[in-house]
Amino acid sequence: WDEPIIFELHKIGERGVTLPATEEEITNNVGDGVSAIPLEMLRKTKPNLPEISQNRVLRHYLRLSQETLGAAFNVEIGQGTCTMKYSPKINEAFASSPKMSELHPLQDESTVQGMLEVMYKLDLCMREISGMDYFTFQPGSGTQSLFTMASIVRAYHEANGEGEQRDEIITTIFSHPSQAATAAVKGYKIITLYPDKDGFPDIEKLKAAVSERTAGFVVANPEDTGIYNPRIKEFTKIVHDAGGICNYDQANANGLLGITRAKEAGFDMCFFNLHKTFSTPHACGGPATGALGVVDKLMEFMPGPLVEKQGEKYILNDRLKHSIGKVRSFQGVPQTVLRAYAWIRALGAEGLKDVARVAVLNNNYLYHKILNIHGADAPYIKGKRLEQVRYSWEKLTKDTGVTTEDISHRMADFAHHYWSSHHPFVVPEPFTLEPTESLSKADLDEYIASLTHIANEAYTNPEIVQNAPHNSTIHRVDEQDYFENPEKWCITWRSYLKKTNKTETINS
Amino acid sequence: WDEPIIFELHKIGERGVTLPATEEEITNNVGDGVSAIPLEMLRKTKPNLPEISQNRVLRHYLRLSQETLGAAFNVEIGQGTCTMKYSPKINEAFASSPKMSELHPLQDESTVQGMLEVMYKLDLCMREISGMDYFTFQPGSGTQSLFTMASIVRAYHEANGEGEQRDEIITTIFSHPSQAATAAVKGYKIITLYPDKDGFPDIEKLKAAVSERTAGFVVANPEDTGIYNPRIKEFTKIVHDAGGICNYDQANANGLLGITRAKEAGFDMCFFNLHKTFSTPHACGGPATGALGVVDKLMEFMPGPLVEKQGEKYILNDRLKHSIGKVRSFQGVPQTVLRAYAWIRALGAEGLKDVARVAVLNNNYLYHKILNIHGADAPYIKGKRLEQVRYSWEKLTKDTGVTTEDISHRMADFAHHYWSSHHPFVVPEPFTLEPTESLSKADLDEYIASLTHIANEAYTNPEIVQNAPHNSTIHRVDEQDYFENPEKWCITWRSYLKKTNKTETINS
Amino acid sequence: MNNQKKAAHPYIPNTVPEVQEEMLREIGAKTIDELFDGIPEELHYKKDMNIPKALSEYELSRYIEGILNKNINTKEYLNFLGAGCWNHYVPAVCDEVNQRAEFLTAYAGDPYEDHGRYQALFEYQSLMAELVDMDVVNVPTFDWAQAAATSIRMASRITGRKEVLLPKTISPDRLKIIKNYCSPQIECVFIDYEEDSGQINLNDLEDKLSSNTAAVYFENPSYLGFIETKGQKISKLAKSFEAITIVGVDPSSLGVLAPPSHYGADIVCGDLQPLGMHMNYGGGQSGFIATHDDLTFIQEYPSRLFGIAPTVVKGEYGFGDVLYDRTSFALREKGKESVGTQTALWGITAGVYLSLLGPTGMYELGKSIMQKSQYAMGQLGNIPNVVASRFESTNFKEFVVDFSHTGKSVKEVNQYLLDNGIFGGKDLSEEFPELGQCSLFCITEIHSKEDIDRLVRTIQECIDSISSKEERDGVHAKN
Amino acid sequence: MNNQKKAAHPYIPNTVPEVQEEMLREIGAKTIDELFDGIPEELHYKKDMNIPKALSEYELSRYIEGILNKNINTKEYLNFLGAGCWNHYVPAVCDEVNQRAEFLTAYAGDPYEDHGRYQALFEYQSLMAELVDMDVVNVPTFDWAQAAATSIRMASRITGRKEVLLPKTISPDRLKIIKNYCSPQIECVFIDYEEDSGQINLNDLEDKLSSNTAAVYFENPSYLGFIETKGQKISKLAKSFEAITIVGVDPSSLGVLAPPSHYGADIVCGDLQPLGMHMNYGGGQSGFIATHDDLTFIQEYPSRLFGIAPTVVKGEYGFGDVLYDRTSFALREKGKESVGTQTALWGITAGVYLSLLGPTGMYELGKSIMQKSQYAMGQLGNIPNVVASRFESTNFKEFVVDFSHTGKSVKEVNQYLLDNGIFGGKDLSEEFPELGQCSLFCITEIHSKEDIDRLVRTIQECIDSISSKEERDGVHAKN
Repeated sequence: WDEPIIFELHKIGERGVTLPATEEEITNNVGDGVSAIPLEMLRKTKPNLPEISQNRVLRHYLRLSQETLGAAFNVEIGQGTCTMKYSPKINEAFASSPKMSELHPLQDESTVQGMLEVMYKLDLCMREISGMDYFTFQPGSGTQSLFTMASIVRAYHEANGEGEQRDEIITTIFSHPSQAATAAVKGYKIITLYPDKDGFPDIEKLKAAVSERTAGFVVANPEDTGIYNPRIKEFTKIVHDAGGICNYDQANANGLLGITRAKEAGFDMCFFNLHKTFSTPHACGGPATGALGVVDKLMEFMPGPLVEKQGEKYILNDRLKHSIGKVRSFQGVPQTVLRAYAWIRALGAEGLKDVARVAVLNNNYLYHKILNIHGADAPYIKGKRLEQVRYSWEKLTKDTGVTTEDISHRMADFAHHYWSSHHPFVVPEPFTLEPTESLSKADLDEYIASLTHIANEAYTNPEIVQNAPHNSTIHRVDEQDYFENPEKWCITWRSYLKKTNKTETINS
Repeated sequence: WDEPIIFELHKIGERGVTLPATEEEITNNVGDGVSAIPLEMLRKTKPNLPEISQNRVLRHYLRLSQETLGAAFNVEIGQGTCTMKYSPKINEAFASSPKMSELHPLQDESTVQGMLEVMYKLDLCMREISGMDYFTFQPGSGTQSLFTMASIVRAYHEANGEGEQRDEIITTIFSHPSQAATAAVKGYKIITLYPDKDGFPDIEKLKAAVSERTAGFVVANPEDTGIYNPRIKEFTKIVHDAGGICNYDQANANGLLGITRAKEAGFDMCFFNLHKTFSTPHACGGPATGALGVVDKLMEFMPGPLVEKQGEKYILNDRLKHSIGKVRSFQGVPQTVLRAYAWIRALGAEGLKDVARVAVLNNNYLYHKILNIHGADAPYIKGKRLEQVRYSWEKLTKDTGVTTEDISHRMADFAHHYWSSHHPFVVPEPFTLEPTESLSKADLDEYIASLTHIANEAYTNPEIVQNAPHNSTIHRVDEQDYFENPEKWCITWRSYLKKTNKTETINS
Repeated sequence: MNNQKKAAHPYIPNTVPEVQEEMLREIGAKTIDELFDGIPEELHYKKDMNIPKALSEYELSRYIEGILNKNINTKEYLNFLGAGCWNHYVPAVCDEVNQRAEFLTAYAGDPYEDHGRYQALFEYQSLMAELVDMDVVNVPTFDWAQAAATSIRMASRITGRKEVLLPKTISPDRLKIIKNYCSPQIECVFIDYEEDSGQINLNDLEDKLSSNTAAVYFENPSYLGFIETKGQKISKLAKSFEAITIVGVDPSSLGVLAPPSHYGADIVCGDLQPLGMHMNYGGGQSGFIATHDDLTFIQEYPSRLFGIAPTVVKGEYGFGDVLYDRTSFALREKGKESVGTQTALWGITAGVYLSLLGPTGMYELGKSIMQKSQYAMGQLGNIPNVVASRFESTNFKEFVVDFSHTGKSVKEVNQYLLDNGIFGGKDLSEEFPELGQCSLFCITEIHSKEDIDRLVRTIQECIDSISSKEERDGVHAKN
Repeated sequence: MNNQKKAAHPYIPNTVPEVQEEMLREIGAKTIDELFDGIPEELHYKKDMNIPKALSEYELSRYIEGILNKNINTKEYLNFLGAGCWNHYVPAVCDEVNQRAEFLTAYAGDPYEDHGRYQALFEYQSLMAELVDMDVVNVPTFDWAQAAATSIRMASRITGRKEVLLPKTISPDRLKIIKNYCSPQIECVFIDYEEDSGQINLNDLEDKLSSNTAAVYFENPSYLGFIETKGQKISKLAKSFEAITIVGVDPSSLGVLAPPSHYGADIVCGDLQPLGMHMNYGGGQSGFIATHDDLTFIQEYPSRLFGIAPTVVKGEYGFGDVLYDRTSFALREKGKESVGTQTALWGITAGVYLSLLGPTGMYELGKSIMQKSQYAMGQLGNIPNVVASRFESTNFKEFVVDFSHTGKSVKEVNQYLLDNGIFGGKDLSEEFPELGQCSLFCITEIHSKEDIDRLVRTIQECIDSISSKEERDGVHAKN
């Protein structure tokens, strides 16, 4: 589609939907309502929104939807670290049920027993999966879970009178950037550990880093390399011995369900992204949920309210002694909690374990195949990969000049995702693939075939890769200048119109 | 997408959905159930269906959906006679409500009062729109409505003892082929009237055709040319005088709502396609509904049951004296009745009239513009067009060799529909455009621009048109041989595999 | 009136007055009314239609939902009605696909714009062909009844004969439609059934077969739920008179029951509704017809038949209409019967359903229905004076329960069930008076043991109750 | 255990044993267990998780629907709760768009695969920018609370100051989040409100403003529903201390109320939920932040900001991330705050909503809310001893009703309403004890006159009733 910007569809007088008329009796009673607004607060000019008929608005967004490569449409393994798996359609039916969508968050508890039951039961499942003692589903994503964990760490040390003293949080470079960022938001100094030559977090560096200033340690395991730190129990012990709290970012948990748990590895808190491991749809980037679990001793620090069972009734308990307060309005994103719970019930304990087993099988198959592609490699230790791998085109780039970003553009021609965000670029020319359990061998073979094809192109006809995309919705964007130069960037259409007019005026 | 045939996705052992397990107590009680089947009736080999995981089945059909140019996605005026209009989304919400979709048609009347109310109230609206006295929504389409009308005509004459004698039905060449075909199914001889030079049905020919053998007259007005027969009242009088019944095919009623009615034009029966004039979605070709209305004297011949109001309750009356029986199972397609009723209520009397007025305005605007395209023309009288026009590329074909079918293929490159079925080809190199009220002036201008562009191409670079499509999902099909030759046609994949293997065997 | 109107209607962009004026200018007309000058003045409707004024979307939504809430659906009450429309589970993927805006709003586009629709329907044909084990399946017709009628008309055209034999146990609703589609050319003659088993009486069949017989039509399972086991004998007998054998089937049985092609059917037809369509108060029905890849039969289809063909690009497939010129689209009254909008979307959906279930799923579906219905028959039969099933045959999904000896009419039993939140079986006492107080119950994979037990318990209660009708009305008045 | 398992799981294609074997062969491993050798043996979980066994889709559907049916929703009961989550009408097109499989399942793809998502979000930014009349809007954040907190943190970074002034009438729920996001770096200081009007006390504001003040934050309409009219004065005062003015708004008011940029706001934030999101038990919240096109502000956004740019083909647009390197994605703890998955789909939906309503629709929305809420206040105020509204200011959508003089607590009133199928207002008696027995009612465009009259009637009944609590419990025990 060559679909215009929505403002270009404006036609004065058209409208997309009508609103209920105010009854004449009301108008007779109170007048136009608007006159009551104090003059200084009355809007003088209508907002400059476009006027478009319903059919055309719908057509516009339907076309834009078709120009979006949802996970349901492709062999979705190119957004590694994102755990793009199948989001079962039946769960969407539940989420869009008016019995879910039309609930107000402040309704009397007696009228939301079903909703509370789902939250409570998902909590029970999560406890089994992680070994933690209590879960909250209030955080709206992994990032917000990390923020919540940092908040709890602070509240915990404050409650122990060590709030001031313990001002450092330790993390690793292959953990998600939000681990460092959210801890910094919570006022912590960040110590970042780099891996050893095999890609494992370096235990000696940890030993050197801990002290009486250590508030906590936050890490993913496996990290984005797909490598599991086998000495994790020693890590958590070292931190505990120094008086710190151990936080587990379980964003990469897809290979671990039923295999190994946070508790046994010595963590005090952990969280799962329901939109990753537990299949709820990613929704272009939220709404989502981070399911945050803690051990007993941290329960009173959790954001409230928590769902509890009292006899046959479910209640909201908002009387946590040292609660950090809240991180998200109301009870987070309950429709996602519902979906995740349904997903778990569709799989059962055995099915969850199959998720992990097949995710790891798929990843190792892919790993094996990718290493056979000319120019591709996976740094660090050979093997020992769980559910994903961070690869490198370092050799291919050296040989041909074709970069991982070029390959990303070219993959778009084959309708494959191939994500280019792997900051910081510790691994040169990186790409990260995570096949999950949702894809079949045939799917993986297709993706591998595309990558192999492009690698061959790079060696035989690099221009075709470097000038890609050829076959996508749009062609290559003039990126640098328009996105980094304040004179030229346009974050809204009104801004674009102003800046283009200015340019045109200057040019003419 | 280069999406395989679904059988090619087969992988032994995969499955798309699981069914509820039979409880152990039942199995203990009755065994495997299947052993009870008499041996001669037991299926010996499983059907050769593909085995595919849910994610892949969904991906397959989602991709096929994207390769289908639904009316919601384009400036949908190229399927003239089909009245492709906007199907409001809110009506889909009603149709998919479990309060609609989960009703069994034989439920006790007391439990379907809502459904019966909708059917009754739509009946009342239809009476206003047409002037008829009773409606049934049992027919599943226009074709089935025509069949029902022919059935009623026969039942009527039989009830009057003229069943044998009256064996002819008169129609016109610009009416829908089903008018003739369904009457023939009902055992009638068909007399087809051709138009006069201005495109009007010829009244002299009608006079010559009627006789004591005339059972009925069936006609669309306007016909597919978009021309309204102004002498229609004389036509119906002539038929009535000869003892025939007058049936009105209101497939082209979109320019008539609130403007003129079947009753005043002298018709005894008429029907509307709810999926055309009343906006219910076309669904790739059904399910749909023909709303069939009759005057009082034909009521007892209608298919049953009819919905009636008895005090505050709605009931199903299946005791019609001379009922033709039924034409479709149960009560037709009620979800379509619901959508149509909702559409009418969203418009009101005034809105319905606006539908007609704007449909005619849009069509005349288009007509005016198309006549300015080099090589295009609209045969018959100038002007006097209502909601659609049958045009001709006769001149363009003579000038350039480019046919209307070539243009159809080329229009696909511009993501426009341009329907090629206008049998019989009375108008040479025909194309029929019907813009309806749903499209804006900008939409029409876009379609016109594409047609103008292609007409220019035909004069300057005919090959580009003749080799189209260039930019569609697939390229030009080798049509003649594969669709007309019994040795080569393959109506199913199994048939394709057999015939290809045979060919390969012969060739090798 | 138009002067008062300020706002354009959301569904009609060009209700904007300025746009109308601009377009009229372009056309060279002064008013929209002028454009209607082709309609004679005397036919112009001068009154206002008595239709309430426009509702906004929210008002509409609240109004329609209010009406729909007057319905009680089969999720709220436990349902045991079948009789041609069956309560099966519809996988969520089926709904997702048929609600996609692309499929929902497409119609009759050509292969280059609507490639996906052609492929989906071709695939439906192909999947259904595997289920019935035949090589040709059409784009769906309206429903089973019309598919059967069309099959009979095809047989009549092929044989040049004007009589069809049908079993007496056929669905009365379906029969009405068949008769209407056959008249006046084809006569329907009925074959008796065996008193005990319900099966077709072969002697009677033989008596009625003649050189006038175009076709023998029967159903498997029958309307009354039993499996007709003599298919092979029936088709042989038919063949011996050079008549065509047509079998109507419930496709949900074909994972476990032999497809009619295995016992001699020339034409197979039936309803797709069990394969992924919600009941929709009867709006989910959709017919299919299947035959062998035999020109004699193919050329008699009135329906569209999509075929596959290579395109000019190697390895690429396209689709198109096979033998289009047989249709009434092409030939009007000279075409085969008639064709038009039927139920294409349900065909696509049935394809999705069959793809999801696969051979194993279809087997398990059939098996689970066999198990659960046998269990239900057994439990119901344990109630004193209740006979289940009335016929001594093996049943699939549906079966006849005889209440004649309970002292209660089916109507009373059903009212009691309704008062207790259950839709009981279809009352057969009017359609088949010779069976007495019989009711047709339907058990599918959706019924749990607990559902069946609840049914049995409630019927037991009903039969045990000696309360007079008045008393019952008193107690349950609020329902 | 795996030996018993015959069938693959529908969600996991490679549970097929033969495929697993083939893949293992390819890898060169004997068992899947081998692939887990990176996890030390002692950490392998040996027990079985106590999670019930897999349900088939139908069983799941019946089970989950059974649970959900225990909820009573706002279509079943009449709802007057607001307080941060509002009951507006959601046009059907909004649902259609955000349920499209493409948008639903997309995530973080690059501009060439996900062009449509980029465009839809850029358009959302642009439409929202018109509503607030500012030039920059971000990709949505979690909710209003977090948007407010982030705005405050931005102000703190810009000014280098560590104190923010907030009105005492702020939502306690929102405040908890703001406080948590601000601590430990930024201190929250509260400004008093005027007893009669609820408006910010300018004297107190002036007293508390200092060279430590990073920002003054206030809301319009306020949490308690009244319109804060002194925006211009507040922002001037703030400016005189070189503090930044942040205003939180309910966007549904902006068709009739002046946007904060018109009275001096530097940063505007708020919640998108009213613009097309179902309430979802609170899951429809979504935050936005807007500023002028000023580098000082733009470089402090933690959020993604999508910009438009030409492609190499003339006339074609593409999209990308503006100033990506400020984000924590790029810089980890050195980035601005943090960014991640937030609520992008709600942003797209809000764009659809604004496109559908347009300027006229937004005006009518505001007008209708003004009319209906004034009517409701008037009618409630007519009940003896009931005060509506508690504050002498103009209200938008929400207002405080004071039951202190009725002899009934808000809790009692709400219980009575609940027993009569009505969700009453939010009880303020714990959050704002100084107000006595007050309740926050919300009236939107969805409430008809009849709804409001029913509310008033029922409250009147409740107040008239002299029945003791015990008696009421007796009568309504079944509810």
